[in-house]
Amino acid sequence: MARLQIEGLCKGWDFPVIDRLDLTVEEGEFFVVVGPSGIGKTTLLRLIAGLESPNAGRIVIGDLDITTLPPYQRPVAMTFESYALYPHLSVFENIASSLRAQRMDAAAIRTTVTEVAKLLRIEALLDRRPGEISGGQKQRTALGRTLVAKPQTFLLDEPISHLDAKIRHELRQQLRSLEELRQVATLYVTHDYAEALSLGDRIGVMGRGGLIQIGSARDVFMRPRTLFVAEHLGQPAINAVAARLADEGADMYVRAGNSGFGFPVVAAHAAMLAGGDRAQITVGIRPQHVKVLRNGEDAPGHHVIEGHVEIYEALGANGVVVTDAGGVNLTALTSLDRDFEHRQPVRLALQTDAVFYFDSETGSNLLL
Amino acid sequence: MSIAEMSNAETPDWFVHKKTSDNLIVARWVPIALVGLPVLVLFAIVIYPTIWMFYHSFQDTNMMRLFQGNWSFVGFDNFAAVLSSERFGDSIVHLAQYLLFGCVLQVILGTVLALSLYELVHKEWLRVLLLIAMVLPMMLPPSIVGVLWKFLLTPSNGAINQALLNLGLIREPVEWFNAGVSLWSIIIADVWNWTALPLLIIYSGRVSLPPAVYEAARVDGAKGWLVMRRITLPMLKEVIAIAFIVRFMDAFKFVDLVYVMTSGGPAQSSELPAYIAFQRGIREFAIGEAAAYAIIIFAISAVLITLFLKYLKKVLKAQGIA
Amino acid sequence: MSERSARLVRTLLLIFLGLWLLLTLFPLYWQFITAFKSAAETNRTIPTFWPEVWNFGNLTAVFADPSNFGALVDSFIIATGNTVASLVLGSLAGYAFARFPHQAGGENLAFWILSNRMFPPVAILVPMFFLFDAMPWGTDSYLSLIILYLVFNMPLATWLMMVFFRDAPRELEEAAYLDGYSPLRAFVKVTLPLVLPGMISVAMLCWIFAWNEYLFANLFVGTNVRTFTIVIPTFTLGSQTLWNLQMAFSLIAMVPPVALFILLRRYMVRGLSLGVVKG
Amino acid sequence: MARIRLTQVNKIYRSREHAVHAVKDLDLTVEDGEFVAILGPSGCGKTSTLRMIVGLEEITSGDVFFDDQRVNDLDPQARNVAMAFETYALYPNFTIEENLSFPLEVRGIPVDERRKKVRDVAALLRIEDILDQRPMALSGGQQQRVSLGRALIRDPAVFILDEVMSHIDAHLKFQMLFELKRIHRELGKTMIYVTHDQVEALALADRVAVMSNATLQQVGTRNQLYHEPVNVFVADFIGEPPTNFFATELDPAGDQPVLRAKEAPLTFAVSAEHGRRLRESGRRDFVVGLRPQNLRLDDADASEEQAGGTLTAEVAVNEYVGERTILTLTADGCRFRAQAHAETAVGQGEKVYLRYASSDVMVFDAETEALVA
Repeated sequence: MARLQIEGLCKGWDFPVIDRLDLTVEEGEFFVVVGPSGIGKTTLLRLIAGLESPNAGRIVIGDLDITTLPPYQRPVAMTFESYALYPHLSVFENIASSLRAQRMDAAAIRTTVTEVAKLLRIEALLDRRPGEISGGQKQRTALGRTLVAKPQTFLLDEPISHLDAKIRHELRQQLRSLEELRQVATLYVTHDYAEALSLGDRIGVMGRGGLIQIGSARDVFMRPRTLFVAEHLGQPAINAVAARLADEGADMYVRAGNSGFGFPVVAAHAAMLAGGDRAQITVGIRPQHVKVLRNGEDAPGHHVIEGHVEIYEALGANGVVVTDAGGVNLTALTSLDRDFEHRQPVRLALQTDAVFYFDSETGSNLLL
Repeated sequence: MSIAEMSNAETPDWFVHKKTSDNLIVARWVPIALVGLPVLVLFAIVIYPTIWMFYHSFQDTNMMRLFQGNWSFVGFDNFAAVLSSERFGDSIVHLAQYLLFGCVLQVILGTVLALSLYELVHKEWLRVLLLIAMVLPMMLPPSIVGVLWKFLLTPSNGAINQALLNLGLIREPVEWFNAGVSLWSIIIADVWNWTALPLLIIYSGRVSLPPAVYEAARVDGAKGWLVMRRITLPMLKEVIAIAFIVRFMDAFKFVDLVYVMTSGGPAQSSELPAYIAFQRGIREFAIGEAAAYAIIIFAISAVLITLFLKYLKKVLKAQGIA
Repeated sequence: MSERSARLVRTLLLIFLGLWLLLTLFPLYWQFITAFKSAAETNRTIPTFWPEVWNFGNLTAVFADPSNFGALVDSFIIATGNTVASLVLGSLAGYAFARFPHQAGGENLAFWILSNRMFPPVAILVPMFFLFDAMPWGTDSYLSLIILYLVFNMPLATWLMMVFFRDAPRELEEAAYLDGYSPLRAFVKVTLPLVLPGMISVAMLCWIFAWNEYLFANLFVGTNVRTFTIVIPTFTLGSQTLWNLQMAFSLIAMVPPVALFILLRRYMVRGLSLGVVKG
Repeated sequence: MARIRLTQVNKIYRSREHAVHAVKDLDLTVEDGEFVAILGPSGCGKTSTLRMIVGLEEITSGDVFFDDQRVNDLDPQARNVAMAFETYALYPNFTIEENLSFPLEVRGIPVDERRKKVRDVAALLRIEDILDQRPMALSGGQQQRVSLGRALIRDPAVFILDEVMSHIDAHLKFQMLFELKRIHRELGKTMIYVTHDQVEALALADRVAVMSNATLQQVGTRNQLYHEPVNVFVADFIGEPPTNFFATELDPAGDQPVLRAKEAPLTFAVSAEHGRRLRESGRRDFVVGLRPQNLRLDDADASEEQAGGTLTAEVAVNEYVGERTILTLTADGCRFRAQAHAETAVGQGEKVYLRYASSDVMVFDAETEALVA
């Protein structure tokens, strides 16, 4: 059993970075921690690796309490965001590093390294030095060095975030299919939500002090516990509109400021939002739930409002339109083949049943 | 969320009581083992001289008494004798002169030369050749440097006087080893001998400054003296300080050239404190007094270096480096 | 500054560089030609700037006493032995101070080590003479000088190595720890190769200091062991200094450090870039 | 203001052992006020090109013109360019404020005005609260923004930006792309932006120059590059998720030519016009490129009927990334991707039908890799 257990972990310098964090990563589980940079994701990995010592708390792998063990006695392997390849050693020696530490015999090392190199498609580079290979190749070398170690816990720190989109897709594929990772607990850290959603068996969203929400990809994306979670997942970021709820006749309406922006709350939501303080809420609308209608197109089940285009930009697989809808900036996602003029009037269809409602003060999701 | 907001939030208990400690990622004994051996070795070497020196600085030890074993405690007499003597006072003035015109000048010269070499000589091979040529004096033993310069400066038939005469710069030979001049002669020889070291250190520092910063400066439109004053020199601040410390430490115990060139003369006019200690201890066997000298010199140098290191650290902290 | 005055400054600096070069080289030139003059020519009232006769025999004459060659060997043994010891001890301590400043005794211990370089020679000379006299190896031995020179070389090595280790990226060591290397093995595998240029330049400096040392050697050794620095003053004829032989011998003694420097200059220049903000 | 023209520019780095041809016969014109991105993988020569434009690199042969002035021998200051460096190249001993104001200081601009401009730029790049820190204390992303700020604070003829977003978090990057675009629109200055990230290039630039192997492959607008890539390299490099490629053979039988995949029972229909061109080329082996966006899961939403075809495949991976789902599919020896909407629920092993419009099928010559149709 090589499950990773973290209990009440605390670490801080000038201010608390990790505050009483509990987490269990099961054997064979691929757990992704996602959060903005500087929030303490790397610190978490370094604590588990033993490169920092915690102020309080326990770290257990399997039955072994490793809290006070030095890093070289812990059954963990880690990739560094900056790769940390040994510049004076060849790619082969870099990958073989941990095997040499175990004093494995030369023939076995050659077999193992060659195997891993083939898997990662870097077998042609084994004689080169890290200074002579590209970023993607460095990344794979670092991954290879980690994989051959046969640890009980893998710690991967932003292993593919700084690479080209194409290589990123390829490495994502590889990470998903690596058998080695499927047999142990893996903790993977990234700031890229797409990577997290795509790779994680479970995902932990990290905010100040610790994990704010843990769940499956659909859980954290579709049922964010707080506005922070909703804002961090998704690109372009969710439209967060300061608003109030108003009863207008039989229906409940969302109204923002003195502007004309507003839409009816769907019945299911209205039931949950009834009562409570409704003067200050934040409405979250994901850009993909705002549809820019073509001429003459209508959208049944959507609430249609008028607006005009502020900015249009192509962003990877999608187009992004920033619109002004009655004094509120709404970002919408479109397909790439469309084009818009500055200040062009448009009709926007809101998928009102996919809207989130957050408490403006605490940020918590009012629908949960 | 900003840090300011965080501090408003409730500060958890563990954080208030947390210990401020290094991040120890190796077993606790490792640093001690690493530092243990060198410290033990050095300690073993210097513990005896240190105690011996302190002990005898309070005794009236001289050679005869040392062998007879009948020295006696005299309190602070040795220190009093040293501090009140005119000889010591003069030697401190000499030391100041030497530090200013020897040590400081060496670092300034080294800086000017190293940077001129780097900035003005563009052919790589020529630069290396000139560097090697300018570093050569450092490869000579100070004792030989003393002998060589004494020979060069011999008033009657020395090469320097002859060269100056030939060039018409002087009409009659300069008496290089007269009172008032002899210390300058020592300083000239020392500058010749040791400017190479700061030069080498600062040149190395300049070579490893990031070229991208200079490209940025070019694009920003800065050049020449402005780049030197605003970018190069500030970036080399620490390197220059290190070069200075290296020279400064050796300056206090500087004896060789005085010993070889002038023996402190004529009439003690080129004596430095360390040389007097040497002279009193080794030549005249006034060991108690020599020990007192040594302690005073050591104390002055230690205080000055400490202050300097403190200042350096502050500068580095301000730059976010240390 | 205008373009013209900038050019003027450049020209002046170049002239200064040239003058300095001349100043540097003149004594060396004098050393060189004196080494090939006859004894009589060195004592002329009007010195000659070019030897009348090139006495290449001077170079062999200095070895008339075969033990003079032994002095070079002795110097070499002492300088090398001391350099190795200084470097090993200095690296250990420098590494500890760079990586574990608090656990390794902190700034005060580091400063104590450094301060040993500032000991006035007399404070070491006298007591150590009596101490070593009572030791099995005595004063007149390789070991006595190798140990004594540690007093000024080890602090230098410790301090400079500390600066180098501080510059070496910590992350690589951490990676080595996670690969399963103990601290010592991680140090040898990762950190040492990274600071090699720095180490070579420190070694070079230590070696030059030890090779050229005179005061200690003069008092401690002379019979069993002789360093070249104490041999040079022995080239006299009665009360007359044999300048030519002294210069010839010092010229020969300059060859090893100069050769080392030329060989290792790349490392020296790369290594001595102490604590510069690197790009 | 400047129009920048490169004619037959070459860069060869010579060392004792070998010569590296970093830029080959490059012709490129950047119009006055235009925003052009130079896009390519690392080592393709884009940074060398940039450095020759700035004047940090000797031009081995060829000419660079700013408007009608040949600037080969002018230094960067005389060319009046502002540049942000990939490695930031901040002055380590300056505070951030001093870093930002240094280019102004060099130009002798009075302190008050400097301070005001620094504040404006800092606000724009959201670095107001680190103005009195030094570069070493900052994260990579912060340093990068300072470096960008140091370029933006000036009033040059052209802005040159080298990989200025590579270390900025995805989140902030998105906002900064918008800001940069807005800045360009407001200033109306010529901008040249080098990046390896196609998302940045396509989002920002009026036109994108794609480079590979020291050679310019194609210059064009986003739509040109997307719909009419001149060769396999451009088709592969532009697009996210990456374009699917299939090795195919032309089946000339019948009046409507069909391309058959070699490793799977997949066929690709092309329009009559394209079919004619394929026949005329006289070749048999072609590479078919089909973007994941253009493969639609056939869930009976056949509202807008277009000429095209269907691929049958099995789902290997269903990759949920929030706004969309990326399906990795297999059909015998072929492995390819399709993009679907977020709620796509098909699981591993399920058989699916993917429809495509024949106008979206890109066909390349298998040998020359050039676009045929």
